[in-house]
Amino acid sequence: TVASTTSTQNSGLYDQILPQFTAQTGIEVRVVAVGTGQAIRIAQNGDADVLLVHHRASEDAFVADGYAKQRFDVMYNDFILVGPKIDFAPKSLDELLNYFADTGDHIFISRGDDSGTHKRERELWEKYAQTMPTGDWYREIGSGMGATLNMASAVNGFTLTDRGTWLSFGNKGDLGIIWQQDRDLRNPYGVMVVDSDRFPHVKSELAMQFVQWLISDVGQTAIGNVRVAGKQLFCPNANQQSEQEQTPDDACPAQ
Amino acid sequence: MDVISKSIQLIFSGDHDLLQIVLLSLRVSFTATFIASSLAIPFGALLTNYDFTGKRAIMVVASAFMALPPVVVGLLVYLMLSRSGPLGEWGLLYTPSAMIIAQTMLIFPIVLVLTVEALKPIKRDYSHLMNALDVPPMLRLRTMIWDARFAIYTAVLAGFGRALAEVGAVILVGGNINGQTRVMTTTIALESSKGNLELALALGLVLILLALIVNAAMHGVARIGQRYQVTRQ
Amino acid sequence: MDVISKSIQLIFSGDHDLLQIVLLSLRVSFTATFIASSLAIPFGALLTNYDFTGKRAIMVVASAFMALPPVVVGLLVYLMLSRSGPLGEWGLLYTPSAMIIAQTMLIFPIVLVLTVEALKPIKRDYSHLMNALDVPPMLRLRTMIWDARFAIYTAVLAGFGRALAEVGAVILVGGNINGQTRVMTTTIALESSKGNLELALALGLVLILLALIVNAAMHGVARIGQRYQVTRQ
Amino acid sequence: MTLIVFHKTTYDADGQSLVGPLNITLDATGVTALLGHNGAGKSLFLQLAHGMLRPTDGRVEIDGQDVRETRRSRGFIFQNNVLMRRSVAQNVAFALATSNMSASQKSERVDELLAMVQLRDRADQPAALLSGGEAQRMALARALINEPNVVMMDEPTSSMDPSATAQFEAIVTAVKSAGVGFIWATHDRAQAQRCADQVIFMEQGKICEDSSAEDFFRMTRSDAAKRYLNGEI
Amino acid sequence: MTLIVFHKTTYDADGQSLVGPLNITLDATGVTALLGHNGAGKSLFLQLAHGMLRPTDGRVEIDGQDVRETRRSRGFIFQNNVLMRRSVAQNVAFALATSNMSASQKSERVDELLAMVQLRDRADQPAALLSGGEAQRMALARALINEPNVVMMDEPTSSMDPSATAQFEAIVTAVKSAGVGFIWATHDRAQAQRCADQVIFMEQGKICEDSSAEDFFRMTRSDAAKRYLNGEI
Ligand SMILES: Nc1ncnc2c1ncn2[C@@H]1O[C@H](COP(=O)(O)OP(=O)(O)OP(=O)(O)O)[C@@H](O)[C@H]1O
Ligand SMILES: Nc1ncnc2c1ncn2[C@@H]1O[C@H](COP(=O)(O)OP(=O)(O)OP(=O)(O)O)[C@@H](O)[C@H]1O
Ligand SMILES: [Mg+2]
Ligand SMILES: [Mg+2]
Repeated sequence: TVASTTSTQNSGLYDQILPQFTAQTGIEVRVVAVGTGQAIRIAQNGDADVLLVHHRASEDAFVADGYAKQRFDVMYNDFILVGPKIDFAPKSLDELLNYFADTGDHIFISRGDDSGTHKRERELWEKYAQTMPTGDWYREIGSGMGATLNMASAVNGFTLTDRGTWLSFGNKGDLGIIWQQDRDLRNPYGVMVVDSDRFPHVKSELAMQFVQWLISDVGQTAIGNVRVAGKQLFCPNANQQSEQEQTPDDACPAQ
Repeated sequence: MDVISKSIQLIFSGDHDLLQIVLLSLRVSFTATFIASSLAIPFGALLTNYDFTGKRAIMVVASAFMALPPVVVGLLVYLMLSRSGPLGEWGLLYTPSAMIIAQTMLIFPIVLVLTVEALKPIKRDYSHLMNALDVPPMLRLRTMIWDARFAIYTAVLAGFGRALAEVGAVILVGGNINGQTRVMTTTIALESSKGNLELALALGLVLILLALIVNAAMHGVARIGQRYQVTRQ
Repeated sequence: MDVISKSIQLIFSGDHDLLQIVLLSLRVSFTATFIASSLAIPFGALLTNYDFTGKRAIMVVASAFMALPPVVVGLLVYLMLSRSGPLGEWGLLYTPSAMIIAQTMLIFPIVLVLTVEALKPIKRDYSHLMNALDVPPMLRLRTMIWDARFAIYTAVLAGFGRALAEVGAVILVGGNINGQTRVMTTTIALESSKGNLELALALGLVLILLALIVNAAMHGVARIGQRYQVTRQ
Repeated sequence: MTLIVFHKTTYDADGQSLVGPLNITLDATGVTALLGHNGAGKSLFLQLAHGMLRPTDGRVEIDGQDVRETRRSRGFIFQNNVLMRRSVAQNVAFALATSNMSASQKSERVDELLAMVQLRDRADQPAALLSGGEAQRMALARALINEPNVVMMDEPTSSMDPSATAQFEAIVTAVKSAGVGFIWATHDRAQAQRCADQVIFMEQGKICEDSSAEDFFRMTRSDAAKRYLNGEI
Repeated sequence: MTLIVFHKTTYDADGQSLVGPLNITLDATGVTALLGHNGAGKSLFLQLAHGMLRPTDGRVEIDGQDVRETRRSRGFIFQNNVLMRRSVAQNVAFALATSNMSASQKSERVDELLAMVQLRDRADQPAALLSGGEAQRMALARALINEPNVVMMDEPTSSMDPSATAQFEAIVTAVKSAGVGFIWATHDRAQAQRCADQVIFMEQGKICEDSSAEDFFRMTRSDAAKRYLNGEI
């Protein structure tokens, strides 16, 4: 059993790579896609064998607390800022966010659910606007990525989303990408095998096999080949030394 | 247990946010139950009293609609009220009104079907007298509803329970916006998705306590005037 | 409309995945309804027939529990069945069995409350005869349940509708695992979160169609033997 | 003179002819006793003549108007008393619901009639608790309260004690002299002899005899009626 | 000889004493007529004597045993007939539910009793459709099918035609000679004179007279009974 965030499932990642894995190894993988917090909690309860999420701090804490022996990089994609067309042409993310905060004319929808995406959004506000936004234009909705995009589409609002969910999202309405390919918008996923010393029933061997496959060349290629509407969703990065070394310019996915 | 102490703590914290959420939950579910009942009870009485072709079909459809998933109702209302939808101009999406509309649609079939069932015994007992006195339709419906009110309470409570418990519809059309459309169930869903399972459970406990109070009050009300609902041999 | 044609297409596509999902939905909800009814109907008959202190309290609690949110039930069952929970060793989490357990808990109070209501008229009519004949308890319950079965059908259908429609509990304890615990409602929720609103609605239409078939069948069954349920003056 | 005319009137159920075809004209003035064996169709006949039962075929007219249109101007006492789940006074008052009296006039009139049938001190009790004879007295009050011009009575004194019966007969005689007609099914031959001006005798859904009371008891024509009066089968 | 003993037996409702306190011993052998005004408490008395009604205070014994323990050995005919929502045959057969006859024996016995009350050709009809007198005949079959040793009958012939009444009386007389006792509430003084060996007269919940039929009708002692027999109030 893999506990994972909804974003990976919504983007169709598993539908495309799991059949390959199962065909090669005969191992069946069951994915439970839930919010980041819940996914971690499920894994902490020993109800999953593998945890695949995208919030580095939580992941490191998971390892530090002894729930997993090791964390592996698997892939990354990036966050993007989507919304309706506006007259304003920002030169930087800093400028854009401050424009939102200053005018208060544009609805910005925050997931408000402590998910990886939400945490990243908060970090951005803190970094550029030095404070968390308040006011009617800033809506904290406490929902998943899909629901957030549905709301943005319904009210012509702006929101931060991961590219995978965005590409496979079917209700875009008037929304388009407003800002992308920013160093600050990188979204790395990590994978961990739940420690079988802690939960003897965890199928750690099979789980390890799965993780090994994911970071193997075959798996990485499979991940790199995941496509929605002809576009690549995820960039495999298991073999890179450190993500910091990557630059926005060799941005992947390619547009 | 941890959950219980947490819920007690929650209740007595007098937390302003929690209070607001609780009040909105009650307001939305009460209003939806009120509207759905105001429509479904008279309609159910009509169905009970008049036979026509297609009546059976209506009953089958209504009872099938008890299985209407909240998410589907939510989607329907969303598409209606969304900017590009037919009623988009009203600007109701992501307001408590939208939540009320969705819940009303959701529980209408439930209250309807259960009202029809609740009225059957009274029809059995009363229809001959009504026929003999040639009671005009409106009075007939009113009389039957009034004298079967103790059975109808259950129909209304079932509808209210469904409204208070559901999350799929309100989250879609309300959006779970902090301070605006956040209700008990959406908060529970949110906390559980954050992995705060104990907090979610504690909120669930608070919700059930709320339902308990409402139900106890209704049962209390139902005692009044029940002395005429006796039988003897 | 787009949605309707899409749903028709879905139905006639004979898609294997869809079929599997539909069958699992039916299996889980049927089984949960069956178990909940098997417990709630006799228990409801007991409650109808015997007066004891605390009975009113039980009824109030049961009717409040109609407002139990699926998410809360799901959480409870999750914590029970989780590996770190008391029943973790059974390994039932993320299996259809877990979904059945959660739905059973969810609809038990509904079937119970509605059964008690359904039995009231028959108690009115029969209790004196039962007392005169000193009918033993088991036979008394059986007789009343049997002769009120047409009213009890409605209680069961309401429970079934709730089970078929809910998503919060099954998604928590089933996990919406593709090919294993994915049911209609979780698929609808998934598609709607992917923004495939039309597909979600079409699936909703399929679900309602399913409910329609089940309800029509039940109403058909309910016609059998109804000729003795007449009255005259 | 009030004429009730049956035009090819029949009442069938389950393809069985229970009453008719009837093609007769009755004078509803005075007291008409309706005699006949159990199951002869007396109750059905009374309901057809009153207008509360819709004939399967044909029609019934009173003074040129369809009886179904003019039901409110007639009273009815059921063989199986219909007791609303209300107080005795409210049961009687319900027959006034369609009148345009003021509330105080209504309650005065109810009081008056309850006094007449000696139930004034029971006015606030639940009607369901009355004894058999008391309930029949209440039924008389209900049948007369609207100042009907014809009253159909289906064995109205079957549960009354001798003195209540005597009073009942006295009331009927008094009301009759005010011009009200009665059609009165009874199995009490002596009662018919005491009170009736005319007699109708039914057998197997048909009218066998229709004559003045004097003639009927002096020289019964049909064999069926003769056997009935002799207590034969 | 079968003795029914009332020990300080009372029946109250709403703080009102309706029957008793009774402190008498009755001989249930033969036919005991129970006479009294409407509302005197005859029906309640019969139910207490049978055991189906639990006294508010005191107890009733038959041959040294509490009547509530031995109900199955007695029959009962209700003043307001209880018609189960079943066929005529099933209604009668239900009284055999606790007997340990074989199914074929049971159906034979039902057949026999339906023949006795001339309802054999109605066996498969819904009991609810029977006419008043037919239903009372069915009630006799139900009361006798279990071969009771005492039968309480509450105005069992009130809706019967003269010939059915005559047959009823003949059946009772025949069964009585087989040693079965009857306590029989009736308002038909002639019937009591024809059939009764003993008479009990009730007034306001108390037994006023308890004597042989001969004595009662020849030299009525209490004023109340005298007035009753004279048709006075
Ligand atoms: N809806 C019905 N379907 C079938 N049979 C019916 C229906 N209604 C009445 N009957 C039958 O029709 C016959 C006439 O019924 P009705 O009640 O008119 O008799 P009645 O003359 O009033 O008898 P009683 O003196 O016993 O009251 C009865 O045998 C009864 O069983
Ligand atoms: N549960 C009750 N609560 C209050 N009053 C009751 C109750 N049951 C019976 N009564 C009253 O008790 C009195 C006696 O009732 P009961 O039925 O025994 O009279 P009865 O002698 O059988 O009269 P009838 O000849 O009219 O059948 C009646 O006045 C009735 O209204
Ligand atoms: Mg009749
Ligand atoms: Mg009585």
